[in-house]
Amino acid sequence: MALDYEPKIVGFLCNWCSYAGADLAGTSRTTYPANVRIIRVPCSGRVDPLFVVKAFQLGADGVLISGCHVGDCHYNEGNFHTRRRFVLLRPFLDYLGTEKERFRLEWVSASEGKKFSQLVSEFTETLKRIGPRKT
Amino acid sequence: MKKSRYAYYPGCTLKTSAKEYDISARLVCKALGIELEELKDWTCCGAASAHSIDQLLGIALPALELQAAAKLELPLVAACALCFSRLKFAAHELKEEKVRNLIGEVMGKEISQDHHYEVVHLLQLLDENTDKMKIEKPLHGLKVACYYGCLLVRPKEVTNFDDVENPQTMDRIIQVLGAENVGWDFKTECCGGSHMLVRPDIVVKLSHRLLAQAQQAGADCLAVACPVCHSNLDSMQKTIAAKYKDNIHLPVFYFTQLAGLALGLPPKQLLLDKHFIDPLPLLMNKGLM
Amino acid sequence: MARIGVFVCHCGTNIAGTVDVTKVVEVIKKLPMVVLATDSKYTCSEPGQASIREAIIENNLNRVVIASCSPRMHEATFRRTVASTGLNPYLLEIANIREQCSWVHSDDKEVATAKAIEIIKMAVSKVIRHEPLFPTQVEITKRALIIGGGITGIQAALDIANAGYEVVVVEREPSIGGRMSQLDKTFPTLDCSACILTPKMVDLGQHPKIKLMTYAEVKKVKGFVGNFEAEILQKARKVDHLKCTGCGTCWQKCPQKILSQFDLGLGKRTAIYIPFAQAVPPKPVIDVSICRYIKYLNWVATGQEGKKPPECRICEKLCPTGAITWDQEEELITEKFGAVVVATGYQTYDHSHYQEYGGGAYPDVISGLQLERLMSASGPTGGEVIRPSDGAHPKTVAFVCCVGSRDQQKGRPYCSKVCCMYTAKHAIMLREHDPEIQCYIFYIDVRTGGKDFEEFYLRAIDEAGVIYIKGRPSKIYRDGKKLKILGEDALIGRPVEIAADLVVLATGMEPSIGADELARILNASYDTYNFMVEAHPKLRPVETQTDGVFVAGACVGPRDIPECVAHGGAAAAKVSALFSQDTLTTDPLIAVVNQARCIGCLLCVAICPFKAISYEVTRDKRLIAVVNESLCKGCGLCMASCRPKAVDLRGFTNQQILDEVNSLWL
Amino acid sequence: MSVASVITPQPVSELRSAVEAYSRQKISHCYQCGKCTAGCPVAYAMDLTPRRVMRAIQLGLKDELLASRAPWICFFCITCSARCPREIDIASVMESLRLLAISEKTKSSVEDIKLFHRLFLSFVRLWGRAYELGLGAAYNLLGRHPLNKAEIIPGMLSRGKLAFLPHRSKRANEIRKIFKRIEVMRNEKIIQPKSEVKAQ
Repeated sequence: MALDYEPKIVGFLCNWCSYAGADLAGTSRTTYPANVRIIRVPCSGRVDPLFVVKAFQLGADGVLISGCHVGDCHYNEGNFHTRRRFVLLRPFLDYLGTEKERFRLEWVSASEGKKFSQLVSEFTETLKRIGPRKT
Repeated sequence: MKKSRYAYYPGCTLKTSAKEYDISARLVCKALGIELEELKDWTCCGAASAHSIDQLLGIALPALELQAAAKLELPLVAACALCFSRLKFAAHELKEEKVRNLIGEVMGKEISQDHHYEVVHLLQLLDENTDKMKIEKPLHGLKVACYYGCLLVRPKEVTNFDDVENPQTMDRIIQVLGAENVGWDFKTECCGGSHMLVRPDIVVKLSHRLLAQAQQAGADCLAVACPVCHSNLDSMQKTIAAKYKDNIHLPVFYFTQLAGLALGLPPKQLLLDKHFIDPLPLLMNKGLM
Repeated sequence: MARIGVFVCHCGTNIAGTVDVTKVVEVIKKLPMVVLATDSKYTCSEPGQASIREAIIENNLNRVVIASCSPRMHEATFRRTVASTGLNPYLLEIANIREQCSWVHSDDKEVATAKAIEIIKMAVSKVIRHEPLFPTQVEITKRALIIGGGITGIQAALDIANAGYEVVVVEREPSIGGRMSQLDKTFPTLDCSACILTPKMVDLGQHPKIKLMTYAEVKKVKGFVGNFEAEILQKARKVDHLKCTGCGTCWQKCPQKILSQFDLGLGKRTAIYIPFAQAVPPKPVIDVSICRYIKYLNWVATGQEGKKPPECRICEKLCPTGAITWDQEEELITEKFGAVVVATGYQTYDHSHYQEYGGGAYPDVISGLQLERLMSASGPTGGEVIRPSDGAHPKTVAFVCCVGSRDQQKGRPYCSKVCCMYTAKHAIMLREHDPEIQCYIFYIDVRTGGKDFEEFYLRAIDEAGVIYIKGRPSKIYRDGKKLKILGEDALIGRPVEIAADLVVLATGMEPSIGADELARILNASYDTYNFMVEAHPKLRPVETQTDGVFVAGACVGPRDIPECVAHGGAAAAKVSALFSQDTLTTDPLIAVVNQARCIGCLLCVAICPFKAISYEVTRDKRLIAVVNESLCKGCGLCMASCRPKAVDLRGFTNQQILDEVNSLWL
Repeated sequence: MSVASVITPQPVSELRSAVEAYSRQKISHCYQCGKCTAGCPVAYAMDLTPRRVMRAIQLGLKDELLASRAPWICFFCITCSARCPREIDIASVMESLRLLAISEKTKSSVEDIKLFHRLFLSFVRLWGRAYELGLGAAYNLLGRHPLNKAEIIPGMLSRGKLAFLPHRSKRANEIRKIFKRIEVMRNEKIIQPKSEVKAQ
């Protein structure tokens, strides 16, 4: 694979936990690969599987959905629905010929800036290892 | 689901020190039209030694009898509370595959999992059949302290018998017999159990507590459902009274003997003369004989 | 046609130090519909904002993108800036190129710059579809509903009323006062409970701003913060409280007696009664379940079967004001409220579940609350502590702590918090009643976390000579006139046996019966023991997840009097703050239903955590979902579940999010 | 245990895990309220009360426990388990300590109780049923308790409550096989005490 291959990750982050966590990564000046593009949504439960599929169709190398830890949802139960919904999505991605590793659902709280940067670095690494998507 | 036929496991003591329990149980069941089929060549359940020093033996011995009953496709009724407890424990353990395999190996034969072993105690059997009881000689005026002991009620999740602290099964029967069941607080406190031989001092202390409490509660006799309890409370009673220098004198009946009396069976047959504390005077002055 | 202005912030060197701002501006300029792209040193500074204002007006921009710090930082600020030019504040989008770009990619300018450009592209593609949004204003009904008239509810009611707002207090018993009115004295100060409580009860009863509804229950609550509507059931008192003067003739003369719940079965009350002497209101109700005349009326109604009850009517004959009204029936009253405070408190654990302690069958094994009644001067024995069984004066009293607390087996694993202290209190007070009384207290741990608590506990040992025995008893049994307690002294490691004249079980706290049902009525959450659940255990202790519904006191968890008073006050402060506004501004970033598309599957109704979606039937007889704008919090759960994509979220529409994704490959 | 000795708590101990495996109980659940001891009818005769036994397991005091009289004084009335507020089956814990003591062959101050159990079983092994008179005699003889319970023997005999000769079940040989197999399985280490029946 090309050494200069830079995967493109679309990240849907919930406004209350993960987006704030990503901000914290910034305020605490931790650096992580610039491969993720963050889209702010009120709740991880807002993310329609359609968005994910669309992103992959357009050529995203990875998609990340991140919300509050289960139980901490700002809207009480939003992330429960997220979890259920994307368990169902995975097999469908298989069917579309997208490797499981390219899709991740993670819980990052507003205080876990470090966790977020590690998450991105690690996800980027994985995607680099798998290499570009064969289309 | 009332049944009229049961596999019967008397247990060792009912053939020796608790003859009267065995005999009276059979007579009463006969009178109620309940058929007891004694397990052929039954062997000891191991209580209370097997499970104390050898876990496998503690399950294997009763398991033998469970299987025998299962072969007859009959629910198994036990008379002795210790046997009842061991059979219940074994049935409980055998629900687990791991256990079934081990015990299977010990017994040298496969133990199929589809048996659910139904084990009941004589008390439950009679309680279920009180409606069939034709009371010829109601035991009016007899004040009975029903003593259940430990192993019928505990542990609830295994024996699933009745309330652990304040059971009612025997009390119900006693009331049907026309006697008065006195309320007391030691229905399920221990009598000293199998320590009769190794620590008689303990048996004396605990049984005394029971007898004293029963007497205080106004009972003029006790009813029991276990040969060990009986021998502790009956055969040791003189020793106890002597040691504590109080005039405890409480005949101890097997509940089956009282049932027999009320059903009008001849006292002689019920072997009331086998007791250390002679119950006849009591029955006489209550006008029950 | 969108006319977009993009303003890139340097944030000093915070952004410009890493991101090549000039290059960014060059690229963004070329984007379609972008009529202006420029940069400034500090966009958030007054000059920075001024230049944005001018630019908007000069180029009559109708969309604005500001590339700067996180929207969580300055979105509100910049909305105001935009609004000040007359442009709708919701036509703004923030591109976060500081926290999520310059600060995390300081190691690679080129990459950072490239990323910044993409982030801004996303914002631009999103802002195009922004629409003018208008927050709606809802009126607030400045009227508070307090459920529960115990010390917590009383405190909350008085505080809100004194802030100048109307209050309705609903209490299901015939009098307010709650548990505290049953207590004799309070720890650790030993001041008389009634002496500090009754003045507050009277204040409440007479407060011009407070409407008191006793003998009533809340049956239904609908609506939302600022606009609740509650159905309250006023039970039939059979007494006209407008006429009644509370003279007391009726309950002194009523011939029908029954054990008094207020005295926990230790005393009697009549069929027409006030629960206790200092009751508020000081006016009686008729207990229709035992009243002789009511029985007679029922007898007549049911075809005169069985024995004829006496046609008593003594109360009616004696009442000087003719206040007895036999035909008074229960009625359902509907009232409007802006906020609700739940203060339903607790009840004590029923120790009859402890068969090993006699299962409630021994008259001389009583609960701590029963002892309070025995010690109370206004109690059934006039403050004389005697054995319920034979009226003898107990000399040896044993206390058992943690009855219905710290007991998994009994389904009550939590610590009830107050028992250690009230038991110490009881021991001290018993000594004061009779110096010859010797108290033994069986405990597992003595917990004295509170002001002057530890000192109080030591006082019980030093002054009242209490013997504390570490160990939970296993059995209590009758032995002659005595009660024997079997325990262990865990400190010496030996079994102990105590022969007592009276045993007091320190029963724990559990939520009042019906707490769970009330929570459901209010759409508030409750835990496995039916305690109410706070919005946040530390930071939002008196709020619930439902706006406008507050919780206070022991209905949330075991609490002592000072805590209940504090929480009552806290809830009152929250309510007053709410009422200090005339209207509520609702965030317009919420769900909207496209009625043409909705197929009425109502999945959204089921999924909405805030019960904000209901349904209605259109003229053409179709079921369609309808969003209640005041309840919707804009989480977006409904859209993700909506198959026909009929429901959408303002400010985060499906199309906008897809456009953001798209822009990454343009 | 020797009162004077200083103990070193062992948060993790083989003993503890063995007991937990045998009894399927979580020892850490015990919060030392003492209700077990309070209700135990024989606690007064124990060197370690049930609560202290639980504590000793928590601290991993193996030697004290295996030498202790308590597990042998316990006759499995199960009152402790029935009333434990933390729902621990203490009776099973006691039982596992007996089994451990046996498998570890440790001597305790109550060898005669073990003797009783062994004798009881050896008669069962022999005849397939218990043999009260023989048991009594043998126990008093070997345990050196001459005339123990002698007062009731005559009464028992006169009432025909003691059989002179043991009753032999026709299935005694089946029993004997079972005893044998267990021995074999133990010797061939097919079953380790610690991984025995109750072990999960």
